[in-house]
Amino acid sequence: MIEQVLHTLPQVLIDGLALGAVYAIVALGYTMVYGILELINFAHGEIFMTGAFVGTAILLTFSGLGWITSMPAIITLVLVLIVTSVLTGLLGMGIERVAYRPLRNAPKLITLITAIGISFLLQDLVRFITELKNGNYILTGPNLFNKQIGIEASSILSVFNDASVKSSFFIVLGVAIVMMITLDFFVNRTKWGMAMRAVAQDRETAALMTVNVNKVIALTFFIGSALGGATGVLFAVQYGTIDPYIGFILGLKAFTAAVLGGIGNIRGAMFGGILIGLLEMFAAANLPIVSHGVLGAEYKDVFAFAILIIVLIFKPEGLFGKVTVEKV
Amino acid sequence: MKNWLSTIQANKRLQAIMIGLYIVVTFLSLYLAQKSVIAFLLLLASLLLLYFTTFSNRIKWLVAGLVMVVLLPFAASQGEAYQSYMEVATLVGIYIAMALGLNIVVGMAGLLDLGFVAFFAIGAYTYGIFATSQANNFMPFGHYPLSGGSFWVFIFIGCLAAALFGILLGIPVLRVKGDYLAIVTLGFGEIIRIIFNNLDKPVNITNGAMGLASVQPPKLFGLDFMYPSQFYYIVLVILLVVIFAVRRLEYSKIGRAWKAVRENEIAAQSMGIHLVRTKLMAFAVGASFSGMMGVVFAAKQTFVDPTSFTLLESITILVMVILGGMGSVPGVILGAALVTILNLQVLTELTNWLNQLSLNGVISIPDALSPAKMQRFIFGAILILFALYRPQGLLPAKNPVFKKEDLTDTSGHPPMNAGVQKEGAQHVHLDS
Amino acid sequence: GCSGGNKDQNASNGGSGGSSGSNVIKIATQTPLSGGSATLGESIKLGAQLALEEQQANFEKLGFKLELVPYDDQGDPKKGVANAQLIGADKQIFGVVGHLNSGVAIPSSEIYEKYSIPMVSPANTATDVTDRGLKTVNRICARDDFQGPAGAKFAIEKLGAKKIFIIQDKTAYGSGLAEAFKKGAEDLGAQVVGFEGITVGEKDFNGVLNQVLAKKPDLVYFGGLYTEGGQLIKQARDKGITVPIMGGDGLDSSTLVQIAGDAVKNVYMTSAAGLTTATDAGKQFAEKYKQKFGKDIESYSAYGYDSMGVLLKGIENAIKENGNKLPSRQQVAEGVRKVQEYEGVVTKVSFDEKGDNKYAKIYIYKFDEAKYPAKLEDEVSKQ
Amino acid sequence: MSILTVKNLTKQFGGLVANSNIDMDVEKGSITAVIGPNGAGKTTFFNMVTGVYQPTSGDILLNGESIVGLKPHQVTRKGIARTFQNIRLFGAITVLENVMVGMHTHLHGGLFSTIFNLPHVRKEEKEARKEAYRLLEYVGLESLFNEEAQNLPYGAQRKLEIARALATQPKVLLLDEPAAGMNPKETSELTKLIYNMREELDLTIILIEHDMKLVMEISEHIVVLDHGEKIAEGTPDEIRNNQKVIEAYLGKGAAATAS
Amino acid sequence: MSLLRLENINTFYGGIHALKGVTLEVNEGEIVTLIGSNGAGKSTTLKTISGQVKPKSGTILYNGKDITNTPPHVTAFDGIAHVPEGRRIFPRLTVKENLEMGAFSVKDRKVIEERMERVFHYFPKIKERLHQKGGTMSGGEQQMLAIGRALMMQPKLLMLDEPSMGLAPIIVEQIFEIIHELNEEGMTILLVEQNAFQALQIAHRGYVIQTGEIVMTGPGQELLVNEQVREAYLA
Ligand SMILES: Nc1ncnc2c1ncn2[C@@H]1O[C@H](COP(=O)(O)OP(=O)(O)OP(=O)(O)O)[C@@H](O)[C@H]1O
Ligand SMILES: Nc1ncnc2c1ncn2[C@@H]1O[C@H](COP(=O)(O)OP(=O)(O)OP(=O)(O)O)[C@@H](O)[C@H]1O
Ligand SMILES: CC(C)C[C@H](N)C(=O)O
Ligand SMILES: [Mg+2]
Ligand SMILES: [Mg+2]
Repeated sequence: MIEQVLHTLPQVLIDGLALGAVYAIVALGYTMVYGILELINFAHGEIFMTGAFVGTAILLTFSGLGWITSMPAIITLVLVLIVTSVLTGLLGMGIERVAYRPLRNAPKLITLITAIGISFLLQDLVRFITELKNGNYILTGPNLFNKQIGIEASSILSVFNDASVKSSFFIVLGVAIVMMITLDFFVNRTKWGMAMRAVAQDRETAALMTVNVNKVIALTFFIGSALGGATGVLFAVQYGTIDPYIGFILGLKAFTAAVLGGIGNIRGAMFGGILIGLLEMFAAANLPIVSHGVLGAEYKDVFAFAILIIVLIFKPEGLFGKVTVEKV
Repeated sequence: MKNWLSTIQANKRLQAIMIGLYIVVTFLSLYLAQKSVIAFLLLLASLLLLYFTTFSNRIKWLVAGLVMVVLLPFAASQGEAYQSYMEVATLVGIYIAMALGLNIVVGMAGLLDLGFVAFFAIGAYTYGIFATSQANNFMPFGHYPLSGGSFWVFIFIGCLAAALFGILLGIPVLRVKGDYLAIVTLGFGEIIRIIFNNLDKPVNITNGAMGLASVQPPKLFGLDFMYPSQFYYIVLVILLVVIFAVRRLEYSKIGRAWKAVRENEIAAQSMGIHLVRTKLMAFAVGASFSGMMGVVFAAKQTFVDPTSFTLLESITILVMVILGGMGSVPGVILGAALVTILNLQVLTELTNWLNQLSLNGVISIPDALSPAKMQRFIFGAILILFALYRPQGLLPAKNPVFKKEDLTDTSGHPPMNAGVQKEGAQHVHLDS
Repeated sequence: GCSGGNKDQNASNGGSGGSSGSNVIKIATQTPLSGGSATLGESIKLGAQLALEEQQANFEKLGFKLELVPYDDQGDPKKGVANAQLIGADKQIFGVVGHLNSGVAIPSSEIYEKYSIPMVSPANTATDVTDRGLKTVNRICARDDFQGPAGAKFAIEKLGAKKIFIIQDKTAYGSGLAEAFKKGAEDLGAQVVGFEGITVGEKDFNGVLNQVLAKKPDLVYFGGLYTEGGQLIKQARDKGITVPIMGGDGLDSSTLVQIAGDAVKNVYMTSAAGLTTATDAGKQFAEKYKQKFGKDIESYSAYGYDSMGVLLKGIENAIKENGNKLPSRQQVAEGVRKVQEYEGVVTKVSFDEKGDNKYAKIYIYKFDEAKYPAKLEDEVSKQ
Repeated sequence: MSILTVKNLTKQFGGLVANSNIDMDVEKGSITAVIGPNGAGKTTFFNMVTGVYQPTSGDILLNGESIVGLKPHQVTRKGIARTFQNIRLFGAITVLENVMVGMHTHLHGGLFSTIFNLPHVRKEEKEARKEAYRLLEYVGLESLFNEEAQNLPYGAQRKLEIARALATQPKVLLLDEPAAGMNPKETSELTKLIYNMREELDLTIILIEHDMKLVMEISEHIVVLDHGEKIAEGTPDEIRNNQKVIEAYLGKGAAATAS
Repeated sequence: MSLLRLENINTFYGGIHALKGVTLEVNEGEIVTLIGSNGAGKSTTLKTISGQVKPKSGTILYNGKDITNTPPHVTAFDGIAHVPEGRRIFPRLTVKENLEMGAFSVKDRKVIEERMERVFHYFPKIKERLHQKGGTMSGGEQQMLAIGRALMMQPKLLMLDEPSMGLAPIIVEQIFEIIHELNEEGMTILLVEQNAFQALQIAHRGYVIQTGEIVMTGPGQELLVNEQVREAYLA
């Protein structure tokens, strides 16, 4: 049994990391917005989805113009990432302006409603535009990093089977790590990052410190949404096919990841995302083996959620969350 | 305008005439114009108007009862759209009960629950499994399906089963707070759904994704309940019980404890409130309403499968609560009714109408924008508009207002709840 | 005739007796027009719409006006049932073409039965659809307990599969088909080395595929729809799983090829839908469809068309039997069930006592290149 | 006879020792003041007595029975009530309801008897409302009984906290800076109220306060904490003239006002 | 010359008329105190000045400039520091970060360091706690931090809302000393206090506010001996 699990382990780890990296960056977006507004921005999954569509659309345009073959793929990607994240960043700011800002002093949960409303709007809008242009809302982009790279895991340990990776895996992972480090630095080490945290804790008082609260919140949304959009592009590159409904489940998982890591905590989100990705992949690949066929791969989400619940029961503030004993 | 309103408020007879007139007119229009959704909705809206009048609670209940039990079904029964109206009305009732349950958890006790539909599923499967031959797969004794007569017992069993699960869920998760709780309950909801979707192996309990078909209809005195018009009355009765229960709890020791926990946990504890027990009770009571309605739902659909219990469903119920006004019983009722009617009737009718126009060539709509596909879009837009214009909810929660006389020892013995008056009675918001 | 239509509607709104004198016959379609499987749902609707429009003149002669009322069941049973109540309530509706998903068709048809509205299904393959013995429920496509074993037979006898790994999407359709296939395969002596589920809406199936990798089967079977199927095929090929992959009618869509691209090679698929373009009538239909809607046909477009055709045929018969007057729904339902030897563009239709089509066939396709439709390999008729 | 006895009580937050080996005896029916510089550990002390924080070590005895390890609601049931330095009212419910929440442990309506609105529940509720109103009258908030607590002016909120604490029918009442945010006039009214409560309601009162006028006027016994340690203890006169206390806490000016 | 002037300010909270035509003036270099009982509108006055709430009518002139509807971050930038009631420390920022927030508009690190040293000079206790989270400080410590944070802005006008609330007598003494000292160094101060006695003692002028209206004004020492004031606030 253990042996069987070990056979596929290298491949499972790689696949889990790839999925986990995507979760992780989407989780970052959730965490940032949550950190500052204490709002579960349900629309974040849809921003991710929009990013995927915008990125794919640009890629398709490029390939229509024949640029894809004439430019190094990595440059194309960087270009697309930049353009898309700026666009989705602006989209996020727009959403904040229209749907969240007017409700800033309203009861906390009401913004949840507009967030859900925005999700629906975005889903249908993207569907509509894609369908109009494409005749079908399922979109498949051009292949960028499709090279399979073999990893001879068996040479490390003989029980391992060899694994293979798509070259896009390294891109996704690399970009994820770069984003996390940058963001972590930004929030914890820069003045604007400090302003963000201050706004998150006490908006009124932050304003008394000459902080333009609206600007800080808009900035947060811009960064969070830009990350989400960029991840969308990475997702499209990694998985090839997208549809307007990818944001929902993925957003959910990513949010779960953010919570697992300790919501509001950047490293936590990153770690939580990767962990959920790994757990899920591990469960899907091994549950039947470990449970002697009683539990199938379809229980993978049960497994992931159960772990989440168990973690939160013993560490209610999440893995990286700080215990905040309320000063009474 | 203000003047005009206050005249109406001051004059009960005028109110009586107005509401009476309104009911008669809408009743007649539904009676005559059978297919008019508008007439149906307008007649329903009389309840809302009634809510804003200054009559005593007893009169309000009587009139509401008259409308719901007699007038509405009767007027609708005259025509072809009868069953479809009753279907909508029945689902509205089911959702109201669930929303009221969730309102206890979220609105009163302040525990954000994103997996609430799980309890509905538990109710539905409790009946579904035993009211089909499914139970034969794992029950060593008994002969299944149970007859439709058992439905009535199952309403209670569903209620208890859901309450039990509410407690089972609550015990571990209540250490977790705020939005963490939201995600834990969400996880719980998903776990329940996935398990129901997969419990066809190793022992076939739920029949997995195939669902349970041909659930026995309820039976009473040899009469099978098959039509929405019949379920309507079942739902009405349960709903009545639920509303009364919620109302009573709201202004009781228990309701106050819920609200205290919501407002400030540490202070609540310092008042002698057992935190865990209070929260568990909120979970259990809220869940039990859903459980009951789950049983009804299974019987009405005659089919139970896991797709009816998705996360989206939980979110929709939450939307009803927040939109209506968290913690506000009338608000939540209105919210649930609105969202359900909007989803099931108004949007469908609207898209049908637009479709007809485009099929007849009156307007031309590109296929991608075909109205039938835009329901989500419209729903989303409506949600945003509601939230922006009524951020406190449609009918925000109100605190009980007492009269000073009732609090000092000189007064006699006022009847039940006579002292509890809604503030709204004094300030009519017809502009809403 | 648009203004006429509106007037009719007004008339029926105004007086309670409006419908009795009416000569409007409405046919509803109920398919998912939004959500994950809307492509197929819409193709049925469009096919049905085409058939209805073609018959309008014919019915005009009989003195009746045909109208289409498309409903969106969103692939959600609750929505389907609520819509079914609306359909039942509209006395001018005399039939339903739908659904796409068996899980929606089953509860919704309980309601149609109550109102005696005949339903003709173009695509529901689950056995329970007709096995409940409802008088109003008919289908022109084949059943899963035919499709599954037929696929198994092909896989084992023609492709020589001995070790089979089955993946399914955990929906009513996917599970049902996969179970049927499994049973068929085991009866024929093949070994099922895995039977796993995936989640609809997700895009990463590497976890399950790692299991496949470990089990080294010589065929992978997938019970589910093209969205997940396409992704699964692509990822399987990326992982170096080169064995044949087989699926059911849920894969039968142009989108599958779009998603999987070149990976679709060596994929087999059973379908309850015949190759529309195999016949001249079919080709003509495809052209008309493309011309009218600007889209290529999908697998079930023609089935939508034929379902509507059968339904209208039944209505026509009922009208004639009723002395050219508007028949009752019962009469229509009986009329539909009685339809025999109807020649559609893709299939001939004769209903048996359960409402299954005697002529329903299973077609087996193979993708040799990234092109839709695939190459027809085989046709299996009922014993 | 002492009603509350504290032995060797210590509380650490990480490296910070907020209370260190505190011993204290509180006479039944007395008014005891706990004073000390900001951050001395006074509130922390209250938090341990009421079960909000668990002590790192040491014991707390109520009538000779240890209450360490009890949850806050259990401590309340034993007869200790408190107010909070940072006001913690139930903001969105009415003043009257706030007080009624305080009666929680003395009401007996269960789930079913409430839903079926049984006569005893009805009667009890009515009585509770009247009792709550009486308590509001007692602290002088009767005119505000229908207001939402969060809309009350600060001083009124402090009084409401007292009324709510009284509603639990405590034997020992802990007041954490009850006069903070009140002007001298209001403070002297409060002083009277505290005094009366002790006299009329058979209470033992322990209070934390920085207003020396109030403290010196009202308390029979004063305990001074500094850096978590008890640095002095005694009658107002003794404390007023204690050099350590003057240095650490009173300062020259306050020592003057206090006298 | 008047640094700040409120003219006929009316402020509402929903239906509650909190300020009813308040007119007051603070001259450059003065300490002006605003006293009044609970709920009189003292805090509201400060909030209206800093822009946290918008008055319905009336004008606020600061340094000759109309700042009536200026948002708080701009008035702060213009040199008005508002130490809010209840301290409002950023609980999850460290003490140091809290101080840095005060100097948010300052770009030069050196200036920030200098100002921080000055804060340490006034409140040596803060220096010991630089890396503790603001939220875990005791009430008095937080109050010092709040004032220190405002000093980091090096404001022209410092508005303090009940700075002595909840502080040990010795600290209260210190705080009043510091206020005095700051004023000596040229800072203009608007002080809201319940502790009317001490406030009036150090103030050049005082205003008495009652249910939203200014009912009396005059030099601090004069109000201190005024019969009505004594009766209402100093009893
Ligand atoms: N939850 C906590 N976590 C960490 N440190 C804490 C916590 N609660 C209190 N402290 C620390 O313990 C010390 C004592 O705090 P406490 O609140 O008891 O002081 P206090 O005497 O009530 O002061 P004040 O008069 O200012 O209210 C302070 O230094 C404070 O920072
Ligand atoms: N956010 C608010 N919403 C509604 N009413 C408010 C609000 N803030 C203050 N008020 C009301 O406005 C009036 C003035 O309040 P304000 O806080 O200015 O008083 P204050 O003089 O500062 O009193 P205190 O000494 O208690 O701090 C009071 O009646 C108060 O109840
Ligand atoms: C289009 C098909 C995948 C539908 C499937 N045959 C069903 O019955 O649900
Ligand atoms: Mg304290
Ligand atoms: Mg104030």
